[in-house]
Amino acid sequence: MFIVGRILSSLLVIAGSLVLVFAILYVLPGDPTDNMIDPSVATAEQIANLKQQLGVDQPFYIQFTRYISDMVRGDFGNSLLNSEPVLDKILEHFPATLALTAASALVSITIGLVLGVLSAIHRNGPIDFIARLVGLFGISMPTFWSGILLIVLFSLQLGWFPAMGSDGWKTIVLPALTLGIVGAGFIVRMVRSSMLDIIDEHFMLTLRSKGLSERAVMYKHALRNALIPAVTMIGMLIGEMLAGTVVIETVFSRQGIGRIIGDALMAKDLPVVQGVIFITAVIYVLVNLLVDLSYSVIDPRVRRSA
Amino acid sequence: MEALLDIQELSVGFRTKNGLLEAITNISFSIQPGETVCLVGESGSGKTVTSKAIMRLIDYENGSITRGSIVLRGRDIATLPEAELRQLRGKRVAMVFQEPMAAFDPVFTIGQQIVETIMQHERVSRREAWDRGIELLSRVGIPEPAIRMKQYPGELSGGMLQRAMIAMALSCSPELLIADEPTTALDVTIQAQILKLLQELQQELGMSILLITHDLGIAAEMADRIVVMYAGRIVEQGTAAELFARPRHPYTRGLLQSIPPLDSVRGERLYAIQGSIPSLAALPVGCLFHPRCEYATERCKEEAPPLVESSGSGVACWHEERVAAAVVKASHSNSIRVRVEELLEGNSVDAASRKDSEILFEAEHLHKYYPVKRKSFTAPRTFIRAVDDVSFSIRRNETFGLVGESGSGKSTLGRILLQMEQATSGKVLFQGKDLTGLNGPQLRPLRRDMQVIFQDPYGSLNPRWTIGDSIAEPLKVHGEWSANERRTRVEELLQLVGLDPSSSGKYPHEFSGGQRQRIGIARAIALSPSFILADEAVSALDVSVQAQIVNLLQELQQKLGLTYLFIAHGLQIVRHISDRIGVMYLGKLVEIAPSDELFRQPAHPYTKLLIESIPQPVPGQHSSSAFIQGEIPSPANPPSGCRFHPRCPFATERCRKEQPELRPLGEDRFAACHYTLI
Amino acid sequence: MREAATASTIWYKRNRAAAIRFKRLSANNLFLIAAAAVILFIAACAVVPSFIAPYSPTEMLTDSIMQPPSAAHVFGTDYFGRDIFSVVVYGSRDSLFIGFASVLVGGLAGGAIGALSGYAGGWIDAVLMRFNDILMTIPGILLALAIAGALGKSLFNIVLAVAVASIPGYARIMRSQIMSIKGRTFILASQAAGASPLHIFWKHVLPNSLSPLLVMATIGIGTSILTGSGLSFLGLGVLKEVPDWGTLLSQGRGYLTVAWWICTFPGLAITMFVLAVNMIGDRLRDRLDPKRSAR
Amino acid sequence: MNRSRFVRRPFQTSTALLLVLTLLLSACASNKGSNNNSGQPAAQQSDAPAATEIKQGGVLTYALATSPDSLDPHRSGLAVAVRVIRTIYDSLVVQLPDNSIKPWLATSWAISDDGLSYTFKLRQDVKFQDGTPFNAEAVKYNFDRILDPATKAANAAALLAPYQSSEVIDEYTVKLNLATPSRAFLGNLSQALLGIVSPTAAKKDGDQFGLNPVGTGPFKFVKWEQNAEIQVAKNADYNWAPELVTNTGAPYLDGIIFKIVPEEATRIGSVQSGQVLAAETVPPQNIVALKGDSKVQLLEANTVGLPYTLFFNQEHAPWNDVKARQAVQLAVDVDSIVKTLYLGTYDRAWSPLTPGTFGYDPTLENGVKPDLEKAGALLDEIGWVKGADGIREKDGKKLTLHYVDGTPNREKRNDIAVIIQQQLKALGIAVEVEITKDVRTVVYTNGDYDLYGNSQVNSDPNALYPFYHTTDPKAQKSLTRLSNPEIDKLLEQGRVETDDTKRADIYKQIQHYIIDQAVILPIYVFPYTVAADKSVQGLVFDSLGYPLFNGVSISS
Repeated sequence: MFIVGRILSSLLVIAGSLVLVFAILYVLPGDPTDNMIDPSVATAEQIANLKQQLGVDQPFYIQFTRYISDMVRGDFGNSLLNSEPVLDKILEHFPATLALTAASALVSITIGLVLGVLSAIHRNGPIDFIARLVGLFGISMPTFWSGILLIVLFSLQLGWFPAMGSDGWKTIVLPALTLGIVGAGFIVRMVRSSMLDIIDEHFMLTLRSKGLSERAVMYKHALRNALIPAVTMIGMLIGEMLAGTVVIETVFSRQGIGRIIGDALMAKDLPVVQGVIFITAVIYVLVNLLVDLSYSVIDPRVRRSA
Repeated sequence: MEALLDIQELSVGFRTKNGLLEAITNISFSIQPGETVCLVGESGSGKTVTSKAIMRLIDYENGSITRGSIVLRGRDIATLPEAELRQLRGKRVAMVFQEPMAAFDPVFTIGQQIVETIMQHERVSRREAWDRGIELLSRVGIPEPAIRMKQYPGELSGGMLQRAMIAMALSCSPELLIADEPTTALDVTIQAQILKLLQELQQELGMSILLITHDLGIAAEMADRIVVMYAGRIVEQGTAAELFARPRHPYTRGLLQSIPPLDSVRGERLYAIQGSIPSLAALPVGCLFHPRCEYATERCKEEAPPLVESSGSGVACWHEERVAAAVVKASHSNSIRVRVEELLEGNSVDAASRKDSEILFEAEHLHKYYPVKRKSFTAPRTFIRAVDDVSFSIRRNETFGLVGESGSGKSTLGRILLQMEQATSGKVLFQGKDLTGLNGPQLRPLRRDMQVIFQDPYGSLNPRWTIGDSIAEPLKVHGEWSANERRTRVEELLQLVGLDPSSSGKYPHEFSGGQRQRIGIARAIALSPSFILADEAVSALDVSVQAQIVNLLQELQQKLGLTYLFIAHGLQIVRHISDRIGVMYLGKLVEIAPSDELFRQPAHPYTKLLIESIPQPVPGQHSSSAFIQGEIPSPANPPSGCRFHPRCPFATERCRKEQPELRPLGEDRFAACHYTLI
Repeated sequence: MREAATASTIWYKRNRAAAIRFKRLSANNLFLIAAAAVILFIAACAVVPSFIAPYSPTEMLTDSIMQPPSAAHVFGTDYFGRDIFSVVVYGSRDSLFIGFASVLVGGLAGGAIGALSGYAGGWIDAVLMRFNDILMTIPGILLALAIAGALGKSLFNIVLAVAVASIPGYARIMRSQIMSIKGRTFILASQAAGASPLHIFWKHVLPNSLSPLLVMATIGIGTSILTGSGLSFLGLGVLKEVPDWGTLLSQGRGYLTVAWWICTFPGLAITMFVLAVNMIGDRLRDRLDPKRSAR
Repeated sequence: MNRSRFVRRPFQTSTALLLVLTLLLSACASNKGSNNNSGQPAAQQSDAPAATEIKQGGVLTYALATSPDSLDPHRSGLAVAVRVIRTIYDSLVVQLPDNSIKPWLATSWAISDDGLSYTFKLRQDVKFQDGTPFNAEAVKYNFDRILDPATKAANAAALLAPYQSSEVIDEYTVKLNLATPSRAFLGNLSQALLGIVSPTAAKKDGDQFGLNPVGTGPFKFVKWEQNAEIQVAKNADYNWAPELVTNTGAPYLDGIIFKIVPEEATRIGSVQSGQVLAAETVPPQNIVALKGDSKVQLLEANTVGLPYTLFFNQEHAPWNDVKARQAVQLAVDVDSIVKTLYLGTYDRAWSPLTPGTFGYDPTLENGVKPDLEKAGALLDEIGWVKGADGIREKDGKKLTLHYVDGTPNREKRNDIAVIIQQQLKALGIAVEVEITKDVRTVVYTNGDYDLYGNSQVNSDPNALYPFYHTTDPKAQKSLTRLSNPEIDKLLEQGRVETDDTKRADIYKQIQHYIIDQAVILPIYVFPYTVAADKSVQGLVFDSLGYPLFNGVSISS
């Protein structure tokens, strides 16, 4: 019941996001031929011909119904720029983005948890302060800048990691670090505050009254409880990271859907934009579904009510 | 005999923003092996701090022992290093806390948490520890212990959790069990069960118990000796019998008198200690109790009296003799039943005179069903039957009391009457007018006539509004008053509820709990309504303050001709204030009766057992009589037939099958039972 | 004798507590004061840049392009020969405008949607939240990219883009706060007093629901500036005589290896400002959260 | 005449002779009055390493600045794609740096007297990389394909005009028919966008051909990971390179990996740190810095066609007044712009044509000198006088100039706007800069600009025609809105004039007129720049500035 309802409403949301993006791109000025043909060379007639050939001169509802009816049949259409099937394009780029997102999430969670817990345990002490400051730095720097700084330092100067590309684990280190630091900043904040909430709970007193060591009290009990709100955060973070790839994949010259959607948006290559939005919406919905389901694993309270 | 625990001249301070705050000062008392000592006092008296200090749990709350010693069998806990403290905690001294729901880690099973405790202190295998956990749960009366071990805290009821908590505390056979208000969060029926369990366990295991409570009834039932605390100091201590018979400190005396005895005369003022407990940051000079003390003299204002001790009993008062000389007003020496009967003679007339008066509120076949989220499309739609076919009426100028355990639907019923919630079906007639069909705008003018006082005096006031604005809000929304008139009216109202009229510009957080409840009352009476719903209006308050508010409510009823629906789970208070009482169980009204008759001769077994669960402030009267077994079932899936049958000692086959209707039992009495007790 | 000893111990402990308190004040609060100072200084830059900047931001000293920081040019000069310090000072105006205006627009719109959704409930809530979900599935920067990309590079479009992308976040937080306030007893009390839903909303629900939105908006100022600079990076920055920090950083980044100061100082300006805003926001959160303010 | 300039090329003893020659030639060029930035004229020399033993094999990693859109020459619209396309496809003819047209896939050709039909004799030994034989049928297929709307051809279609149809005369002879005569046609045919694709592959892959390109070029397509890299491998059968390169056989390299690295600092830094062997589009600041790097060489080739030019919109007053335009011409210090923004690494443009283009008139060089005073006088003369705020006014109207530029900030063009804004402020003109993505609407459709900048890589001076010829009232207006019967006539003559000397003279007249009348402000000549590791040898550029990899080798 719960799952079925969620899936239905998710489908609604995904369909809605497709309509919305399509509508936005349709309403906004410009069309794909802007980048395809040089107006100082081509005549107006040639441009009009090209538009007609691409079908971008059709009214909204025709374009959209055509798109949706194709999609329902599993055809996501072809890129207007080079006719590449959108599905192929996404499948080609997706693994790299997935790897980057996963690696960044790993970086975020690791750094975030360690700093967040340290910070909560040493509440108001110097360690707390440093951990929070590090976390804040993570969310205060423009990612493209920190990315370039990392490239200059670790790739161009020290030569530890490659500055570009998307094959091999070495290429993922720097971009994952850049993106991960941002997420870490949010997680530090979240974990710290939920840890502090937990530390004030009554049961902490029970645990101590049982003679448990502080280590057991903090890491076994408090952290486990504090993880629950942090997991929601991770769901949201995956969305943020997918968005972050638009910038990061460009900075690090990586393949990925962030890159293609950035290009496609600028070029108004609608089928590609729609395809990527569809995929990201599906991922976003899936991740949040997973987050909800994972609650029942870590939080017995949810298991019952669900 | 050597004391198990000997506390000498103990002082505890807390580091706060405003410097070190001394929470308890110079207290000394001891606990003998096998003895039960009760620490009694209102909130803020320092009794919980004392209990935490014994286990040095204050270390985690910025607290520290600034002076004195806590000697447990020859070792001073006050100076013990952390590592040794941990060996002691849970092993030799164990603790049970007030709110069982919050005292367990919600993400581990009961079993995991018990096993964790055992394995912390003893070299046993996990398997052995688990088996011992099952034994323990079974010992504390938890059915199906092996299954409970695997359940999470949230899956158990409060009563069960408190049993499990006790099991966990006993897992390493401690010499001293500290129980901090172990039953305060529980229903009175469950409270009786838990207290009984503690008594049995103590006899069986021979441990000492330090029981912390604000309820003198519990202290009387449990304690060998009682220590009374006030504002971080011990004001009196002595054996239970001695203390109840001859309280020597005015505070002890006041506390005892604040409890409405079951034989009090309705409409009579309760004894109330004036004022409220001072904040630690602003303690008065001299005897700390003097601002509230009727015996206070100049000396009390200047000089703090020492605790004069002899053979384990003592008192800190300059006027000990004068206090002791005055006899406690109501004697608690006799059993309830007898006393009630004696007193009833005078009161029945009064009840009869009100009987025929006009009916103000009438409920006809009220139902309130909340839908439960279905697990699948095919599953049948289920409902929580919060109120299930309830009919009754409230007469003008009377106080109708509504009692029942939590989950009985009494608050829901109250809200439906006032149309703050929509009934699923049924009618509510107010002064003959059906309210159920009215929409919001139609209802609003009618609200002038019916107001509410809420349980939570903190939550019922908008924290961003001055109390003057809050009180004036009903005046404002009903128009008709100019700003000036409103101001005058607010001052008038403040005066009426016993607050300084000039305090209307202050914010809620500047007031104590009792004062806030007075503000709530002022707001409720602002429009001179004819009816007031008092929903657990005094439940959250300390005993002494509770008495003040009850007095105020009664006073206002007389002055303003109010009708009350008084909802509470504290039976004594309800009895004291109500003309008639309705008893609810699982969404059903099981009995309605004039309050004295109800107490004298309950017709429904549930009512009877409910009354018997109340601990009486009469020491030595360990109630061994039958009390209600088990717990209130879920209203989503109530038992068949009579809903009370699974817990009823008199239940028969018929009760299991046939649902009893509420039927008249003589004059002005109704009960829903196949085998009424009268 | 013993009395005296104890008294002195207490005195000592009191003093030690005070010392600890003071230390905490100096560590934690010093940075808070620093954060406030940074914000104030940057705000001053935006309001009266001419009092702070030593040069005109448009003055191109073509003889001394790409000079490293020196006494004459504390942040050095850029590829036009402009004094970077002066450009950064003047650039604060547009950066702050992006930050504040987009928070204002996004916060108001999101807050209104969330408030309506949370207070009205029922199908209005269902519809609005579904819409919000839809917005949330589209990553904010993509929305911003689509809008800014199509409408062209103007400050207003950047603000619009960033604001629209931030709406779902505000709506969500506002809705949950409204719903929690809606369940509080004093709302019931007001209803019981006969107040109309509108009165209750304006007088009780809204004022008590604003603080999380306020905290989020404070932090949002920083986030908006970052999103804005991300748009600059993606080629949607606004080109003006005096560019905002994001554009400065984005345009200067190509010079990192040959003239590090050109992008470093605008980058630092962004980071310091966002950091300061976040610190203030965190403190505000602690202050406004009743649970935390006790700490 | 094309000038390819080689900065800090590795010197080898065996190339010393060539070096001397190079120096001599460039000295000659300077003597001819061209500016001192002009490089060596002969691309051929760059294949010099052939003299010694040439290292075979190796893979060249070459960092591109942006991602190609398609590798179908007939569909692509991006210059970056052409860099890859040129390695896969050959053209019928080749244009040498001296602007002469030489054989490539065509061995010879004849032009009918009316200039309306071109008959090509084709090489008979050429095979496409998929084995398809190259023949007249293939040529016909190619050009008809461009005209076919289903192809969605863009720039290629524009280049092919005025082509009408083809006739296959025999297996290796094909006749192309034009609608009107065009002197530019052969030059256009030499462009990569009119490269010959394999008919078999193009028919088979249809729309997707751009992802699976097949041509006759020296390298064959291997794979394309979008936004990451494109790999091409040596076409071992290749044996038909044009005269432009010395290695007419198969390339020395085993293959090329084009990496797509948009971030400037990374792209250049990765050459310096050895992560790639070469990287294109070196920003001026890095050019300066790289000159001090002993491991890296810098290669540059000026492109031909129209330099980056700012066009006045003569429909808008007061810019229809020559004096107003001249005032701006005198107030804008182009030298300062080029010096500041490009640090002297780009050449200043003086003419509507770039120096390598046929008919370029070097006498225009140094003809305009900034003179603010004179500029002011000119404006005063036509009634625009300075107001209180320093901005000129006439009849209560402020003198504003609406300067439109496109995005992204290619070659710092947006920064030029910023500087001109400052420079014209001194003259009392308020410049409103508008940077828009939608140039087509703002500039081409709405004509909402006073000044707009653009450049064009083109192999023939006929490129001037659409900019300066009076436009057909029904067609889209030219950028300048110039309408001068004399110029119209000259442009028409230039299109068809068969005599090169006369033709060059025609274009010189046009150039003079344009500059004298301040129709435009030429700003800079865009050089294609490559930073390469010193082990990379033999990289040359064609007349349009595209790299040719036939002779590239990697020394150890």
